[in-house]
Amino acid sequence: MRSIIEYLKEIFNGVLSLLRGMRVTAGYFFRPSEIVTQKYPNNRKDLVMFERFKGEVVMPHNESNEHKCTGCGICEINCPNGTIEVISKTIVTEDGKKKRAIDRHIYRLGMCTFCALCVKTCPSNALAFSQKFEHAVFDRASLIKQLNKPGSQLMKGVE
Amino acid sequence: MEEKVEIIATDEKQEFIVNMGPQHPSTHGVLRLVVSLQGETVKNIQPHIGYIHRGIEKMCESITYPQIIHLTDRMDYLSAHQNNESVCLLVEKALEVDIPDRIKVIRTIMSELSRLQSHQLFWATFGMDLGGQTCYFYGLRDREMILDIFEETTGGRMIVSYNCPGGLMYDIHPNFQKRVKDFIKYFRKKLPEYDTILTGNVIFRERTSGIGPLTLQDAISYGITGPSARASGLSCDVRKHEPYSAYDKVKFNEVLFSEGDTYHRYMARNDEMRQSMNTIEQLIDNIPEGPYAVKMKPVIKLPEGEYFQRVETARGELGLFVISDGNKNPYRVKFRSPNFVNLGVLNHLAKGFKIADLIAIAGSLDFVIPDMDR
Amino acid sequence: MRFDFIASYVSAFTGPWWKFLYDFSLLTTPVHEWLNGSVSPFWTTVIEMVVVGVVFLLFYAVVGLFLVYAERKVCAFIQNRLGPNRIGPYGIFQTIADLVKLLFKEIIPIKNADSLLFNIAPYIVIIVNFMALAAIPYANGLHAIDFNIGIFYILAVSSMSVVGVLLAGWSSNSKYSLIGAMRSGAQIVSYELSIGLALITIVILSGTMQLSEIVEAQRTGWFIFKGHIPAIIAFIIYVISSTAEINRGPFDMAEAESELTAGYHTEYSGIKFAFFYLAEYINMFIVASIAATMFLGGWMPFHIGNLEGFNMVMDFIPPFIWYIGKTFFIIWIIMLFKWTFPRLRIDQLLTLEWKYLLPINLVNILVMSFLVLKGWHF
Amino acid sequence: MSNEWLVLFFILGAIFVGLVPVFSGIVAPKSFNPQKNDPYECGVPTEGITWLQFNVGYYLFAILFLIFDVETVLVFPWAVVMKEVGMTAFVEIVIFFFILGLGLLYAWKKHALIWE
Amino acid sequence: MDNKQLEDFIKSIDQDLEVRIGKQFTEVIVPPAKLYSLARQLRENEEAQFDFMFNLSGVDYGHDLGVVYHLRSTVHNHSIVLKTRTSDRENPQIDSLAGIWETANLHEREVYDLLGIRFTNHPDLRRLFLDSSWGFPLRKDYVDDINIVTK
Repeated sequence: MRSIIEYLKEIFNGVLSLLRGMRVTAGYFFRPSEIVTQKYPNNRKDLVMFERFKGEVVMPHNESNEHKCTGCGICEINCPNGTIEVISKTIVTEDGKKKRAIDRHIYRLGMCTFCALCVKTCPSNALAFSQKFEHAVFDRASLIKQLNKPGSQLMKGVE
Repeated sequence: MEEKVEIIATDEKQEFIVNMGPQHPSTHGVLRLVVSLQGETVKNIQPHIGYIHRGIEKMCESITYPQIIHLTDRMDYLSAHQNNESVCLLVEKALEVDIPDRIKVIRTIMSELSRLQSHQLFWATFGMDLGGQTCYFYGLRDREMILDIFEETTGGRMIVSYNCPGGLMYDIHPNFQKRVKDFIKYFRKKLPEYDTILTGNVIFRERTSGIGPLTLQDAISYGITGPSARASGLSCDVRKHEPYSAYDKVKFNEVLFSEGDTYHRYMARNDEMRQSMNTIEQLIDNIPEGPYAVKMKPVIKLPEGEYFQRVETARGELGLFVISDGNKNPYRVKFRSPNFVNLGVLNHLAKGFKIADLIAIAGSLDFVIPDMDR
Repeated sequence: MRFDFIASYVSAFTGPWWKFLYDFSLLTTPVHEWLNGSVSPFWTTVIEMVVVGVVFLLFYAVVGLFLVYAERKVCAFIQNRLGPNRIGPYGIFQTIADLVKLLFKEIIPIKNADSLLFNIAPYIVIIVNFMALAAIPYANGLHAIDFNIGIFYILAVSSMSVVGVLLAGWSSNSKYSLIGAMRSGAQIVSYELSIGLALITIVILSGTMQLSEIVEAQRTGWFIFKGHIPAIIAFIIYVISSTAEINRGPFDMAEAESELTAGYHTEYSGIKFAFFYLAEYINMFIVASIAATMFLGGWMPFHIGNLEGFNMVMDFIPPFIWYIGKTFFIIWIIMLFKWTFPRLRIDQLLTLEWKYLLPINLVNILVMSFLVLKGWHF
Repeated sequence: MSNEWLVLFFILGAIFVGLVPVFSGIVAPKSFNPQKNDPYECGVPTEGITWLQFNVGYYLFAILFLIFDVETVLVFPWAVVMKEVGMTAFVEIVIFFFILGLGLLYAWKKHALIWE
Repeated sequence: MDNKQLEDFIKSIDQDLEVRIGKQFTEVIVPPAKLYSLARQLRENEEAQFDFMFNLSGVDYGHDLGVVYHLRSTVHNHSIVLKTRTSDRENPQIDSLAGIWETANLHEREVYDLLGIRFTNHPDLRRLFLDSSWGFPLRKDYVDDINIVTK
């Protein structure tokens, strides 16, 4: 007799636990307001990434096409996997001194692991992360980018 | 003409061998299990790993200590923060750097958040392994909030790279405390739902209790750590035994069970989520003021010698063993990754159970394959 | 002759034009008589067959596609997602797009597979489906075949689908499929019993196996209310075991995607895979309509005792809507099962059947027959 | 409508599933690749032979199913006439179910209901 | 036992063993021939009870190949490090400890795979990550012109 009561109790508790679970899921079914999906490509316009989001490394330029990169190559040394290549040249400044300056700052997005060591160690804060996150391209070659814009110059006052 | 092959065997010695993985929905990555079956019963399991072996240990030998951090992110991607912490703690210990309290507290909060999101993902995938697909979405929905917290402060969602030798990469974001508190409030409401859907469910109970029991002796012998071992009663929480960061300042319980079956491995993680929330709540309101990083030398060189640092990741004890020859690159780095060690016990646990149980057992050990392969 | 037809036509439509919605024989009988009068009986049958055939094919396709869409939407809402929302408003054309895509997919033959059985398996599954659909009363007078052993026939036919599943799994030459087939064999065979016994409980109450009569007998009240406790128990058992019978979660042992990737239809590609997929949903529709017919009064509206006004309003809703509404309610419940519960293990599945459902069912039948004898039902 | 209509539904199903793959075969692309026709086994070649004898613990369930399915078939006609025959029918079915229940209990106690 | 007591304890087992107290652990340098018996005693001795092997790493010391064992006792909560090394680079052989600690099984396979140290009496010594076409990449003299690019 006792075993029969146990048996019925087991069934009752089992069904009860199942019904509790169903109440949760059915509850969500009737509360579409809790849907969390983003309609991604449609909300592209008002999709704002966090300001610290590590999208890709960029070199900010100001309006007069000036950047802060002195071409010291610290970012290249700090990069763990050879993402960055700094090609520098020697220029002659106005007061006649020879000075090292950047020719091309090559950044290979396909190799970048977003460890932020380059941005962090840059002595003149020349590098930054952009919020761009759609990196897919059809051609791998276009993942190799030159960060300094053509014709750009070192900002005044940055050593 | 295709050659005729014998396709129906009557030989009884033939084994029914099924490859589970590398492309299988429940191996959580590219783990390959060669399972020999007797009917539905598992006779033997041969794990094959190495599909994503990247040679992280070899790579570490040619890069500097701050650069190692970005590799540790990619081992156990669910405990990225704790992995980073292990390197930082080791370097700081070796150089005898004094770390301000602010850094310690932030590190503790971040690693508890990290553990929380890892356990959420465990809950989600474990439910899915057992066939309850909705769990997956609920788990990920709540995990998303932690990832947002990470992203706001560190700029990365999973690959956080937030630690660096001597402190942190950046200071916490101004919204950090508010967001964490909001999340705790939200998750305290959602966690009972987890229990209703899965823990209390009679089918779930039947599927997991008594399945794949791991005794204390076996857990010790196989070197199991983390929640999987604590479910068997092995007290192995590094946070208690060798407190690092701010763990000596917070109160939390080490979740211990004695049964060691799949259900208790699940429960250990489930309870740890509550413990993590308690820990975070204790710290979040009293983050001390101070710098977020200590000024380190530009080139970090460890004194010659051998160093060992343990941290408690979400899956168990991560040991970092470094031999330094005084250069800026380590001479030898060995990661004692919890998943790699936990894999060894799979055959022992699942033998004699059914295929469906194998999935449950493998799920309850909570494998992250890149951590195995390194 | 022509005049006779017109007379009967006129008499049929003396009421409002939508009157046939409430009694489909008002539409079918005149058409039948007109055909009989204008052409020979042979051609009458041929024409009617073609018409019914086309209607059923359309119905089959529409129900199948709609259920796939509904499942995706329902599970999406349960899981806090949006579900398909790109093709058409609210994504309603998503399944049609999927069907077209599957149609244009290559059918891959499997090395060393038993090609005859491999190809024949989807046929069996689909044909069985069609034959079961034939005997369901959709509305007042909308009934392709009205057997006097209707419920028995549906049981017999629908249990044949296990043959298709077994063949599919066995012939694929894949280990996952084989395990899936073995599981589904044991599973469907077992749950056949519970379905039968649960339906017997209702047959005792109704005293007939003819589906139209069973529906008619529920004019005064649905059987789930008439037979109160034993009928409710039988209903629960029926829903559980029919979920198992159609291989749906939490009883989807044969597919078990986390264990067997896709179970018995792992190796099927393109449109053949679509057949299995479609058959699964039509099966769901069939078991739900049987549940609606046997327990929830088929197309009968919901009446409460002597509340004339309420009953009038209920009567105003066409029977077909009632039938579809009830069926979809059951389908919704079955979907909720799948998206809430974890999967059982094969031995637990059999334990559930043999140690729980079967004994309860046997006792339930006795209780029901006792109630009927004593007249303790409503 | 008469029962011969079943033939229609049989033919209908056959035509439906017969024609659609033919259509699909015409419009679908074809390409050859030696790995493509392999049975799926998670991306590695199948080890050993698929069709070999293995124990699925079917037998007892098949026997039990046979017993109970025959019983279902027997009970269906009984259920139809149960109301008219009355008490006699009830007593008979009680006896019948009692014997059947004993059989189930026997199988239960003998652990025949456990899938190996 | 603290580090000093451990040193005395090891000395009591075998006088010839070289014991060093390092920054964190007591380190014992064992010749491969004595490794198995020492490990067995450490595991079974009531006072020591090193039942938990939490790390095993193979090291290439340049001329020697070595293995470092990190042991802990879950009972007494003390740790010890065993180190062994062999100068045979062609066919290095070290006793397997998989019979004492099950966890050594996978660890030793890993060391075999990456450093090529053969563990005698190992139950299942196969390559773990890589296939047989690879050399032993964690050795310092491993050359791979294609996959390893040095700056």
